[in-house]
Amino acid sequence: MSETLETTYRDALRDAIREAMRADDRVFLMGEDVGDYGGCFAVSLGLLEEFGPERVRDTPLSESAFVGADIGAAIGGMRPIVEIMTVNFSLLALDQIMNNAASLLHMSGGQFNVPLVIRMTTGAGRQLAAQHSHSLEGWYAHIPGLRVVTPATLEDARGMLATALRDPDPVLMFEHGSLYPMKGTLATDAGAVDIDHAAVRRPGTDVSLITYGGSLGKALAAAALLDQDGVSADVIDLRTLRPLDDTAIVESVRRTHHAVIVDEGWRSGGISAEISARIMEEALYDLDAPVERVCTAEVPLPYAKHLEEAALPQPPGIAAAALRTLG
Amino acid sequence: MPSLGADMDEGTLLEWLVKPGDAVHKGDIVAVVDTAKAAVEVESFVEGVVQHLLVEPGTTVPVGEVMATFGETGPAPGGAPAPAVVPVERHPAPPVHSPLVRREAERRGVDLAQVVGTGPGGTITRDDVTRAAEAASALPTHPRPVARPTRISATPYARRLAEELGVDLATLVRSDGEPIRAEDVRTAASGAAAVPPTPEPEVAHVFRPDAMRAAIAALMTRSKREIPHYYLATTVDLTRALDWMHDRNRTLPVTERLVPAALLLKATALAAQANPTLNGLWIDGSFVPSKEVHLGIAISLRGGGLVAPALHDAANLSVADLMAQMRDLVTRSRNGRLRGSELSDPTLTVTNLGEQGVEVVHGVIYPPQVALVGFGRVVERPWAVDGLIGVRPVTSVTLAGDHRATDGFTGSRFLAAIDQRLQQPEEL
Amino acid sequence: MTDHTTLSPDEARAAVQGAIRKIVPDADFDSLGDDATFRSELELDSLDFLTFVELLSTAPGARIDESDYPDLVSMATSIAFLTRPH
Amino acid sequence: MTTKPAAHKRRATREEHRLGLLRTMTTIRRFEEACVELYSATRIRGFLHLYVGEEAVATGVLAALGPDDAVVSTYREHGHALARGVPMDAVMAEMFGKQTGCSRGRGGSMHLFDKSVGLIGGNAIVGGGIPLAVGLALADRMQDRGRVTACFFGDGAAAEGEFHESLNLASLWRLPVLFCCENNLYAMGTAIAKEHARTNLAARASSYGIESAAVDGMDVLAVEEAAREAVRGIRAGGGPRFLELDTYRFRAHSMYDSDRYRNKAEISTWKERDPIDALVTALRAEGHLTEESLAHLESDIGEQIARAVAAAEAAPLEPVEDLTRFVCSEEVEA
Repeated sequence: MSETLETTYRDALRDAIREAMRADDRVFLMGEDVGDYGGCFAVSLGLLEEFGPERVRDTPLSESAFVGADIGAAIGGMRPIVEIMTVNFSLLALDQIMNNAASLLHMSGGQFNVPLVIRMTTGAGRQLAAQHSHSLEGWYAHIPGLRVVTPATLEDARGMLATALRDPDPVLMFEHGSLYPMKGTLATDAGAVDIDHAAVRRPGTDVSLITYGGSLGKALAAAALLDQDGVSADVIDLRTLRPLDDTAIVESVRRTHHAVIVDEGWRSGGISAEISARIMEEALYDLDAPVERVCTAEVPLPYAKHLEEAALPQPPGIAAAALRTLG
Repeated sequence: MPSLGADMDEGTLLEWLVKPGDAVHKGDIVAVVDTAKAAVEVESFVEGVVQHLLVEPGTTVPVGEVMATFGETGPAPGGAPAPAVVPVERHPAPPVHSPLVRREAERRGVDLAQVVGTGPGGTITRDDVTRAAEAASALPTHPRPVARPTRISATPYARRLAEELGVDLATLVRSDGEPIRAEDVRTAASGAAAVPPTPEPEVAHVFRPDAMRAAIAALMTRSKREIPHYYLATTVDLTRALDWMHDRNRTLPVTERLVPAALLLKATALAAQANPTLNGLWIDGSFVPSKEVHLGIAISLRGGGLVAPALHDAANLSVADLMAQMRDLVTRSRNGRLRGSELSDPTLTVTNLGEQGVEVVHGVIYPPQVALVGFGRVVERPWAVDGLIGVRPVTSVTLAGDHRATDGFTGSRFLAAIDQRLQQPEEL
Repeated sequence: MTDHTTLSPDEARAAVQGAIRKIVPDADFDSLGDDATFRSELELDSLDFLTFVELLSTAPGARIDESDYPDLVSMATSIAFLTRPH
Repeated sequence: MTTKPAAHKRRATREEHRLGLLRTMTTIRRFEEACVELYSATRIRGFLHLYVGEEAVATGVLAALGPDDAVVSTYREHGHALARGVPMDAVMAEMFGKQTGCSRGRGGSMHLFDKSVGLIGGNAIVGGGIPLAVGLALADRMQDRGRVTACFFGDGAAAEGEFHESLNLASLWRLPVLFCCENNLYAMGTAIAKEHARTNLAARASSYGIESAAVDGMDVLAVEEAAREAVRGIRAGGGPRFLELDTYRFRAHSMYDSDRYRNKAEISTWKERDPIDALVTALRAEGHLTEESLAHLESDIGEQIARAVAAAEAAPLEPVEDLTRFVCSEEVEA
């Protein structure tokens, strides 16, 4: 057995970046306040000191320009890691992400791939109000040409980056803001993990709770509540929203015949709708109840704590939805 | 007519800027065309002299149509005009019908290929479809298809399961309007002996009272709707049987003692074996006899509801074994741990409502079985034997028979056989 | 019937309640009353009754024959039977 | 094409070089005229934006680049592609949406790509290519390559945020980018005076600390000279340079455009400054071009275009089964 160490999600991310930069000169980190400040969420703390300003680049507040520049740098032979402070700011770079990063390979008939990793903080739950609480990973998962990953565990925080950097095409990594302080143990030799498959985080037989990212913990809490009612929940961590691991989703539904999708994104047109549709397409005859979705209320996220909590998926609501599917 | 945009199919000539005899150079503007988006100047791609202008201003022509001809010199009257533009590849466009028209045509059984359109550009309108449908109905036609039965509301998994377990969903429609769920199907499979199921391990069947009520309702409704029942009854003297049983029980520990039901069941199984036309299933309009007698035992569940799992091959069990298996079956029924085969195998069901005090039971057959045997309460009655009247323990035995499968004669022979067996308890 | 130590009324009541509860877990003895007939009030069938007898037989000193069954129809009669010197 | 720099060859004489520029500009002009005709005949579809009138810009700037340099362009990029040396057959086949097209039929007129000559696209989002060029330059800097990236965009793009963000970033990091603003006075149908508070675009670039110049974009020699000077400065490590190339498109914005926002007199005035005519006149005056050699040049180009059209017509279509190729890379990097 390998040794383990006490760490946090934040430190695991930093270790992953450090390891990647040590291993490959082409890898560099770029974004707003990644250098002197140490990263808005302190992920890159100390990296400037180790790698210097050429490879840990503070940028102007120009999301479109620096994301576009990283796309260019990727085409030019580098392996950039871009940090976009929060998902809402990524909207300022949406043109570059969608029209260039996602499209160039196809548009050029296969000539220009974009080996780029864009990291950003996503999600609500910290009373940051309407402009800093989005969960737009489902939006990005709409776009062909991108891979969208959502590390929800320490292993994934530590291991997804290395695999993403090996991907010849753009990978968007969404880190839920509530996870950074998450503590736990990790093998000292933890490293690259696959970014193709979903994971069963808790096996069960009665109902599938399908989720990812910051909602995984809530789904597991809901599973514990359901356990008290004698209901056994199968908790699926999607891990990658594009491409979706249809097989894992369908296999779970075939086991349980009841499905609840938990997504911090909004319900209308969200990734939850996509997952639900795929269940209809591939496992309809295994469903013994309509699929339930537990999503964020259709409001811009409010500041007040009680309102924000009411707007977001919570374990009791998830458990209630699971019980509804069971009739 | 040149194409001036990817979505341009036709254009309207606004004016000619040249006339026959004019010399035209490549790139000269020769006409102005309205593309529906804007008035656009049309340039010539050829050098030459205008011979014929073929399109009048104000006319709308499709892209690719020749609008004018050019020659080396002036117009040559009667000469064959040469096309002025590069011929445009035009495939005959497949007729485009609106979704409304297509749906209407489908609904009315109209073949759109046979309909002449009166809409813009010859498109088919809904009125065209209506007219075509009316014209067709004026002719002798095939009978209209029979209306489809009302759709049954069931979950997809319940549908699949119903197919696998051979359960007719129509019998399970719930009175509360909720869709039929997998559990309802399993419950029904437990009540209705259906086609042989796939082998199944012992599984937990959580019987929900409301679902079970609905399942029973559906099944019994189906029975009364489909099965022409006939009813027979006889009274059987149980003196010998009970004496024999008490004698036997006296020497045995409680766990091995018999109850009267064991004797009644055994007698019934043996009688059924001797009267095979009552033991089996009515499938697709004919009777399919069963070699073994799998006695369905109606067991009431605490909290309501009823299941009738099979006591397999009851005729070949010793009374002691039958007793033991019956106890096991009842216990497992009430714990919800029946095997799939037990839920689906019965070939003849026995109801023993007498246990709850009633004297006579007129039962309802479990489709697709063809008979149901009922035992009433054991009561003491004055009874004449060999010319003397005594008080004897008796029970009323009834038979509900499916008149499609058997007649009363068979039924009465069967009841007589039960009586006979109970008079020779040591043979049971 | 061998002479064994008989049960006290409380012990007998506890034994009967324990046995019945194994068959009818939600039996409510308070509302049932000591004179209520088990078989009709608790919907015991012959097999349940056999189980009841079987459970009571395991109580100390209780050997119950078929002929004793009529003595076990209610709480009152059962207690009387079980506390009676054998 | 002829202007793909070839330093290893015998250095062309001044006359030969100028004749080469003429050939390039004329090729672009005739190619696009053929495209108009093919579009009218529905052989070419989608949007078609023509460069007619602006040929001196692409021709002059690209004459100043080396073979390893990179080019990022716009949706009006036939001229850049041809001047950079993308084979005409591949460009024409792309217009036809054929498998032999330089983007395998997936790009069309607006998205011509050719890795072999460093053309990183035809970008159809106004201003969208500018950050990309900055990034290419960043990669070159970080890997100590002496490459220059030429980035073309129009006056319309100068109003986009990406323009300002990118100029700031390139200047801040002293990156080797040659910003080439093709100022043809109209952002589609909106005149420059109606879209820019200050119409002196070179001055605007200067405000970011970028050395800038405004050049007559109708004079290919002036363009080339300015570009050479700028490229020299960039290669010397002086950071980005900015050229405002004043030019004019003789035709409408795109095929469907009725050109109602410009008056004919304005167009005629600019046509008098036709860059091809100007160079022809100069070469004739110097005695380097005769009627015969010009006719020969024209027929040469005409034949080349005819061959390209025939090849495009005959070329296979990309199989529909390959529709979803190139969404993700087919080979994962070792």
